[in-house]
Amino acid sequence: MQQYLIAIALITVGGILAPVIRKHRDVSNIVGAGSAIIGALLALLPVLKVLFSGADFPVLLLSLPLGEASLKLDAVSAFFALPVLVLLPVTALFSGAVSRQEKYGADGYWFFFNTLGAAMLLLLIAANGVVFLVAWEIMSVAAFFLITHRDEIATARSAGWKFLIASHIGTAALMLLFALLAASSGSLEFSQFAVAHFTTGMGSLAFFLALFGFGVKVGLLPLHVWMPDSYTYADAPVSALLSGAMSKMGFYGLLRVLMLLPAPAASWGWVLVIGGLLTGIFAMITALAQSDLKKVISYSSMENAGIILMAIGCSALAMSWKQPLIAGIAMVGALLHVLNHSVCKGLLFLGSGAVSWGLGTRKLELMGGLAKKMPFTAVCFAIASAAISGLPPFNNFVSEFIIFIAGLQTATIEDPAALLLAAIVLAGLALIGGLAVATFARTFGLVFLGASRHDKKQEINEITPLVRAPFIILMLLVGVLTVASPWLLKPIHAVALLIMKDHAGISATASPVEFLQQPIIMVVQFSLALLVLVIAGWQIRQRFFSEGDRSDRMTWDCGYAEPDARIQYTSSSFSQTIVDLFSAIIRPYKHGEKVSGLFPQHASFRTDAPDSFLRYLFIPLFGLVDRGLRPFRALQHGRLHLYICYVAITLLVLLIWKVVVL
Amino acid sequence: MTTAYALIIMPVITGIISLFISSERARRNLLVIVAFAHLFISIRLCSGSAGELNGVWLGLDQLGRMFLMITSLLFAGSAIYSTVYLDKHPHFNGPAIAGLRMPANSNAIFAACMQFFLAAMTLSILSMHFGLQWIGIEATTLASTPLIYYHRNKRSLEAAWKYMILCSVGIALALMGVFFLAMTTSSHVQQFTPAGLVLFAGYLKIEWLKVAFIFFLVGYGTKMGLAPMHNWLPDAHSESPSPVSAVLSGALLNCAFLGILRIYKVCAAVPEAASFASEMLIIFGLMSLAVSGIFILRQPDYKRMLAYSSVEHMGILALGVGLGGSAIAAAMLHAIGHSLAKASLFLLSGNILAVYASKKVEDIKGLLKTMPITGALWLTGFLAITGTPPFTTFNSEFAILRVAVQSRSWTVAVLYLLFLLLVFVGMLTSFMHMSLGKEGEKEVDGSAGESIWQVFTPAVFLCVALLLGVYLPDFIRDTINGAAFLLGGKAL
Amino acid sequence: MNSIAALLAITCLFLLGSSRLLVSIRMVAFQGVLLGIMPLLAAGSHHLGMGAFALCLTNIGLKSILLPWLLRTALFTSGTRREIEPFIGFGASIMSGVVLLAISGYIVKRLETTAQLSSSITLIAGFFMVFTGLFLLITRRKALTQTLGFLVLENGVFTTGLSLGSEFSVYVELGILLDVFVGIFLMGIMLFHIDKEFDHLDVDRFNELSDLTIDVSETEEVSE
Amino acid sequence: MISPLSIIFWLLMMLMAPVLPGVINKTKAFFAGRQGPPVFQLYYDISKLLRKTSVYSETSTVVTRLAPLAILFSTLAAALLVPIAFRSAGLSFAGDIILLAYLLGIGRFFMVLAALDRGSAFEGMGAAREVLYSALAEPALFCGLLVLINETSQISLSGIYEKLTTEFWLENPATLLLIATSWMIILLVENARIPIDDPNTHLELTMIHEVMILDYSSKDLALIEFASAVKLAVFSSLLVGLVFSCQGMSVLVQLAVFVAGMLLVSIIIGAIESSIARMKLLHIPKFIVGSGALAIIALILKLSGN
Repeated sequence: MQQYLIAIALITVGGILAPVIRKHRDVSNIVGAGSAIIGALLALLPVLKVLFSGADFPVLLLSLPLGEASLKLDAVSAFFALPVLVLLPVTALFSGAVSRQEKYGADGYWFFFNTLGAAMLLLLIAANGVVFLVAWEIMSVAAFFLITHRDEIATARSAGWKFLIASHIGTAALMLLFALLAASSGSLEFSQFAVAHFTTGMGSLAFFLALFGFGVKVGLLPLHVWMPDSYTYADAPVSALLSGAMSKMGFYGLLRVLMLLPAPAASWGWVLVIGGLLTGIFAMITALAQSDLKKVISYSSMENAGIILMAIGCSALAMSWKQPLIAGIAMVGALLHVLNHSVCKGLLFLGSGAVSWGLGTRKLELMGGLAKKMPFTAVCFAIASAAISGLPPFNNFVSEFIIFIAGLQTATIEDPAALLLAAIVLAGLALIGGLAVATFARTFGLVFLGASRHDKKQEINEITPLVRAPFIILMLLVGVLTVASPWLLKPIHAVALLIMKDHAGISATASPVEFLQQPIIMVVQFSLALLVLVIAGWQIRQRFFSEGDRSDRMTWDCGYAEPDARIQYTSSSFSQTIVDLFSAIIRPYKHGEKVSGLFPQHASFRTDAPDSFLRYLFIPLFGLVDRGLRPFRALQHGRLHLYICYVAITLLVLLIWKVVVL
Repeated sequence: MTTAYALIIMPVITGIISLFISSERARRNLLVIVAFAHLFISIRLCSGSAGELNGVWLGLDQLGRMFLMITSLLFAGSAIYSTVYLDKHPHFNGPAIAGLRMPANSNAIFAACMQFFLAAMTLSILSMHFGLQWIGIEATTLASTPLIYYHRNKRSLEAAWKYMILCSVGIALALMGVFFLAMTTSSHVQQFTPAGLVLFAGYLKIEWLKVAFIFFLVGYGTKMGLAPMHNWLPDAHSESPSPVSAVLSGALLNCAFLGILRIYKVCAAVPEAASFASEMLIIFGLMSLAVSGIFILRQPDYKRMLAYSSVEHMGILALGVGLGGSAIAAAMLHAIGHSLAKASLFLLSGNILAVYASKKVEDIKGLLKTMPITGALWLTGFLAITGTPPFTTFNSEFAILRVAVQSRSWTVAVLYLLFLLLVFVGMLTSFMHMSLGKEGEKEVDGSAGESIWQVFTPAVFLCVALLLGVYLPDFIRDTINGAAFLLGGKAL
Repeated sequence: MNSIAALLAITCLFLLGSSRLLVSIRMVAFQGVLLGIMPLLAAGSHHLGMGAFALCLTNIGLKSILLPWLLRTALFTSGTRREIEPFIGFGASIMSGVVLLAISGYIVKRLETTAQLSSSITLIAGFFMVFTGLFLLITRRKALTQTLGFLVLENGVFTTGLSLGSEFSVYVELGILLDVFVGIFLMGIMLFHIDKEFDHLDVDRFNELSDLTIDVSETEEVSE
Repeated sequence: MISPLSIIFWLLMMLMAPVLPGVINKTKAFFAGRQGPPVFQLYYDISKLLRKTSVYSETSTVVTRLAPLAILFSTLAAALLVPIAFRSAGLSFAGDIILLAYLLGIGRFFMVLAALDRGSAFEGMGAAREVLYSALAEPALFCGLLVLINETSQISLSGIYEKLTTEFWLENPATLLLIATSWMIILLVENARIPIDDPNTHLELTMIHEVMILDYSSKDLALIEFASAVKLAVFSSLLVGLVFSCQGMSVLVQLAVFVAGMLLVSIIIGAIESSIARMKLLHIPKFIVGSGALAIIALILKLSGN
């Protein structure tokens, strides 16, 4: 525990020190990044110890203005510390490595970066409502400043604006939540919440407040509107950290509150499952319509949030039906997916950073053929794309597979509701997964494959070896998470048990670990073997059976003699079929002229799909509030007579109301 | 007891002296010296080393102790700042006006009135007698009106006139309240002080007490800036010189609030009146929050925005006291946090004004680049004033919410959060526009607003606000809790 | 006592109806005299001390000599029109005055049930003066009339205090008087400044400071 | 764990897979009153292609070269998970159907990437359609599966097929019919058959599968053609296992029934292709979603039957 606190302190101090010595750019970068990396490594030890030994670290008491507050590192905290401790050093390394080209290290970047990391670490060990809220808000504010770090760009400011307001709305709900919990238990300590008595209505109210508050951070459907913009307009390492670590804090909060509340009601589970399903589907179809590389990846974060929410909901429902096996499987799947997603998403965002710096744009329409110029990035991005689409053998497949199994197992229950749940989980996951394949095949294909659509003269450089380090670390982690997944089940199941307490009852048959271990070993071995086979086969094919092959011909374009880059299928046209299918939901803008006449001269097509909920829900809503308030502003008209009149009227009203009428 | 009198009389005397000092430098130094002497004596008085103060006229209970410290501290900070401010605004030393009109040197008036103002505020805090307190509060109006008119232009004159008339009317109504309060006592009460009346709580006539409370609330509420009597506030705060705005907002409003708290204390001793008074305070608190939310959103003038934010925070104070229980202690804590943050912001707005010579939000861009220190502090102040953790305002706002939820006042809790959110959106938009982004097209020399004394006070105040958010020293905690006990509340 | 109260009420009606500023100033001065005498009568003969006399003299000196003089000076130097320009006509003002008087009477009747009042007519007069003061403040256009209105309001508060028999120490009373005096004095000074800056004393044209101009242009929330 | 017999069956099915397209073509020829190519035509094609040398576009990268192998191997691996001839599959574990679907997904992923790799005007179009239709088809497949899981309480493919009894289908013929139809549609979708796609044309703008492999030649094309045949066999065997049930009979009977079933499926496909025209692209999503709806109706029937 001490070590963990020292790590937090170290990260904070490094963050404060770095801007102070910003005159010496390199030293400042080393201090900023170094403290984050060393701090994270330092914190990793106690975290792993808690995770694998299962023992909680002793409670530490703080004296705060609102009373005593305790800090505690239990297995749940430790588990959610992993994404932070992975992404914080990796993104720090990345920022530090590219700081020569970019303006990192200047203007308090490291301060907010390290503060964000420290706040997340503090949040995880908070065992008190106030400490939790404090850490939560510091985290949000630090994230806000990181998003607006390039504040000369208007879109970045606008994204930060949306983020902070959304986050503040969420925090308001959380404040209400903790006030509610405190009202029921008479204390702000988590340990007191857990033993307090809640009426059913109170419990549900608390749960829905938590879902709202944390839903903002994870990107639950209508509350996600800040997410794509913020991730897009922030710098790549910041996006990676936000998506990979910060949004996971939302799940942590949600699960933590579930731990504190009585056994979940079925309605909670249904809301989570349906909410997750809609989130996932909406995110993917919108992602397909995006023309900005980072927007696509951002929406994919939302999609994965949907999957995780579905899994949590499935677990909650199983708990309310007293099905310990399914509850355990779904929860293990959700937790594992949290970890897997954060690693993959880190890789994707860093990759997008490398691409957009190499090319100077994030527009998919201007990319293509980068695989030849940036082979390393291409490999990283390919692996990350395959992984995030949930293709075997990569880690995300393992966790999605577990969630699928939870769905399949649910289908064996003889209960219409269970079957409905199974149908939602299976069909939903399959649809989301299918769309994810579509999205990432499109993204990778358009960015790295084909002929380049950008200016030919532009020089594009592969990232430098130092910058490759974070990529290699993350790729190794993808590998580790894949290969080691059968052995990760046990500690993760311990975490899941801690979250579920005995709400689901005790498993009569096998434990989820035993149940899952064999299939997962099979899956991993089998698909790894397949991978090896494919690569071996390809090598053999290249070595021994490629005699006479030639690769200097043009692409076959059905006889057209001079195909060039402009003839390629574009990102807009690729997604057109799907966008058309769902145009009722995503409502794309279509630009361009139709082909007409016998000898058509010029035609173009481009679609654009800003977020529907932003356009059709929040902007009108804010406008409505704004217009609604406008008439009231006439009250401050500047005429003193009437001001005195207000005073007189107030006095009279009060006198009449309270004294005369009484 | 003599210390207390000294505390009130000293600024008066030095104020009169400074009217006759010709040296600009000496006058300014005197102001700072007096401010710090006042601070020093206040600390001695509050720490109890000058003996207990519990007279018929003057007294210092825990409430007074808290407000005295805030006032004195804020004044000292503003005094330091104002020495530089007077330098930076030479063009405001308008032409001499002869005859009955104000004396030639507006800076002399400024220094003198600042000190009178301090004396009046001290009087209103220290006075236990309701009549004496009224005198003190009215005196604050009188002393601060010339300060608001410091800039000698149409706008400041208009603001000063409105302030004068509206506050005087309000305070005249409060005097009615004082008379009515006197009526509540059937037999002759020994002391016309809160403590004296509380002793006879059982004999007080509730009807009259309620009438008196209404008059106090409307009267002092006008001065405190509770909606819908707040209309003078944005004008006066935005037109007065920044150090004055800081004191007006951070200290004066508290003094007026203290006026309401004194009678609230009497009401709290009578159960029926207590619930009535609480209800009133909650209603006015929510109204103030609503009004501030409406006007902060899209507010084009940043000093007015800060002024409306004062209305908001006064609403929170009223709400907190109205909710009772530990929310009263939270409201006290909030008063401290608000004063520190708001004073800092007003002082910083002076820096910005000195450089940009505009109060329009849209004219100011990229503060972080043109004025790095001011810009950073400006954003920090924004976080502090909107109740973002770990600033102390967060603790108090959350504690108030907690009590609202605990007492099952769902409507209050939800409206409270909603209005806070509205304010947050409005302020965020303006602060972002001002601080972030590219510099504007206009060439500005940021160094004019960045000298050490211009950023010293805000920096110190904001640091204190930050520290208090994480650690509340025992003497402050005791004072706050003591004040809450006086008003029938619970410890934080 | 009651007759003085009645006189006070009549001066108020006069104020409501008068169209000349000078007459109004004289009326207020007259009120000051009446108010000065009143505490002497109210206290009765048994505790008439030096303090009460001092108070009486100060009251008369300030309210009926010094302040009216100040206001008159202001009026003459400003050179504005001597007529009062009300939002509500004089006839209507008097009618409103009668209504306000009735309301005061009603309120006092309600209050009487809960407390023994030394003189209910004085209280009615006090309330009426407060209401009149507010009415003048609200309906009269000129800064000068607002000052007068404020003075009437103050006088009303005083009368109310007297009628309720609330006795403070002489020091407090003196302090209150001093505050009122300085207040009016400051207002007087500001009248000069207003006249100088604006060339008029019309408070209704005092509305540069307002939030009516909050523009409705697009802000960042809409920008995409 | 892996029984030798199932491996033998798996090998057999792989070897026999290219017959199925031949049968389909023969059937179509029969309906058209033509002689048609021989049943073993695909074997000839593959052997001919294997002897040729490849030509690659200059824009292509390693993806183009890697894809055929990835497609083939993932399809072969998927076939290992399918129960063949009513015996337990080569590999069987809880949730193997998921792996099966995702192995096919790998193949699709590579196919799509390869299509985008050449920067062609047409291949991207096919890729866009392919990803959409398969994304819609997968949920439909799982909906049908749900009924089976609910009936058998098993979550491995082999386990489900072992427990499916003739009695159950006799009691619930409607359910069988619905699921079979639904899966038949999915088969058509996944294997790019009429009415979704036309495997015989190469130059129309309306194609999906064939357009994606426009640039492949020689050995690569051979691998892809073979993989397609295997994929067809995989789906057909799923369908056969669903409809026929020969539990507890001798291996030879099972094998005979299975082969007959496979041929029957091919003939049905041929018959469908001969009798209806290719659908308009706009209608295809509805068609696929409709197949999911059939499965859901089956689900509801199952529930009300309980």
